[in-house]
Amino acid sequence: MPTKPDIRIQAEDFDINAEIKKLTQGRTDVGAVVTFSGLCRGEGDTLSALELEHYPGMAEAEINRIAGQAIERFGLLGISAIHRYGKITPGENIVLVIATSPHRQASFDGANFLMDFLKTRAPFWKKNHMASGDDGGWVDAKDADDDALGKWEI
Amino acid sequence: MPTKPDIRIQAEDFDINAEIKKLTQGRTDVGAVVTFSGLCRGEGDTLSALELEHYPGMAEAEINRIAGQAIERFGLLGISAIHRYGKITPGENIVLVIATSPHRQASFDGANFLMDFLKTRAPFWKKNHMASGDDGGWVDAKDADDDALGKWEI
Amino acid sequence: MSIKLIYFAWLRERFGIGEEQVDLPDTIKTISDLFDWLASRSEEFETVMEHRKIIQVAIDQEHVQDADTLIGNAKEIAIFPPMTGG
Amino acid sequence: MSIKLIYFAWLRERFGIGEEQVDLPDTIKTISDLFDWLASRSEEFETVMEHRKIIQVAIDQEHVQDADTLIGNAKEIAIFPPMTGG
Repeated sequence: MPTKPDIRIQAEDFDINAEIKKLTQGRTDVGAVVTFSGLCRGEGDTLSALELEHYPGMAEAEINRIAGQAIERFGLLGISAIHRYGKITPGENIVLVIATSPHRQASFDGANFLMDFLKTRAPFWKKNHMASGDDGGWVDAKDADDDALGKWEI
Repeated sequence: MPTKPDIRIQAEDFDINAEIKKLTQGRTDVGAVVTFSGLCRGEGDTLSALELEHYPGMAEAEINRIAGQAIERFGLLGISAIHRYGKITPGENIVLVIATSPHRQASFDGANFLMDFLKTRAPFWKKNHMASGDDGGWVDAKDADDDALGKWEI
Repeated sequence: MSIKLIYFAWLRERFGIGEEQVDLPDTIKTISDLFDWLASRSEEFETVMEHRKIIQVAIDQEHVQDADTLIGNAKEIAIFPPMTGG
Repeated sequence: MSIKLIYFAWLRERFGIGEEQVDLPDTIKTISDLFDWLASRSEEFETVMEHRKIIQVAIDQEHVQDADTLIGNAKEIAIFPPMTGG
């Protein structure tokens, strides 16, 4: 049975234990599980929240497409991604990626690859809400993130 | 306050959510959390269990030493490692590594680095117990694991 | 041709709308033509279109990189700043 | 000199003991000397010491790579096959 990515865009938080269980329970071929979770930072208490906007439909489709590439490229046994939208306060989860494989490097690479993609090629935008009440504006795209994607030669 | 590694060698299983919480709760400087968990594979149902032996004292000290190097080298905000010993059946957890940092690549690299070390330089040995009842012997060290450690130039 | 235009992030805020259904003149063939046409609509659009080098486009939810890409029979074109997910 | 020797994995199984307190002759200065001395104790030890190239050593829980390393006043020497953790 071919592996299918499990991709969700949701306002709610996620449960990492439960998501790992979905990818590992009832099978004994998984030897490695890598999870990445991205959290909202407080930037020294200057930030009160991030607000995440996305393009419904396209966001799921694009992440699904790249997650499929990750399965092929690294020989993953499973991959999940959950990206939240809406207002998220410092310390809260924003995004989760999980990759599973027989051996460890494939899971590390699969999760890293999908995160580099999510940062620069998935239709999400972040707006800063400042603790001072000021308009913090929209987060600028980082050249470093574009460079990170370059390492995969896609 | 300098970051100290949290290293445990235990027979019991671990709870990934709870371990992440220890590294993230009550702080807003963590932007990235990478977890690696290593599971016992069934090798196509030929294996009934792995038995893990370790060198008490030295195992904790060595992992602690290298985890400290990982903090320095990658600028981690936190690092935990839990390695189980005793009999572990297919599908069960063997090892957990968690690294936290402000940005994603440091956590990926920190967890990957510590795992490469654990595979080849931490005093643990694995014995196969076969489903057939045969003595599966001790797991051989893999050249690939030694090569993996080489990529960090330590 | 009637087509749905969708705007995200600061483009949405600057235009004051998230989406609109517009009738494009037949002379608008490419993304570049669309940008010129949008710029001609108001001062606000004109100012935003000065940033067209960094503005991203998706035609029917497919990301396109080249401003010469033909619009064809697209039903929906989204226009947005560089993405900042993850 | 009295010293504790610890064996792990298949060395432990082959020797039939996990650890022992031994009196080392004064002539035993290095890890290499220790291997020779162990090999002289019994056929079992001799056979195992034929694999000395892959056998690993820790002196007082510090991993040492060089068979010429001096034992000094060590209290505990562990001898084991290549490690296979993780």
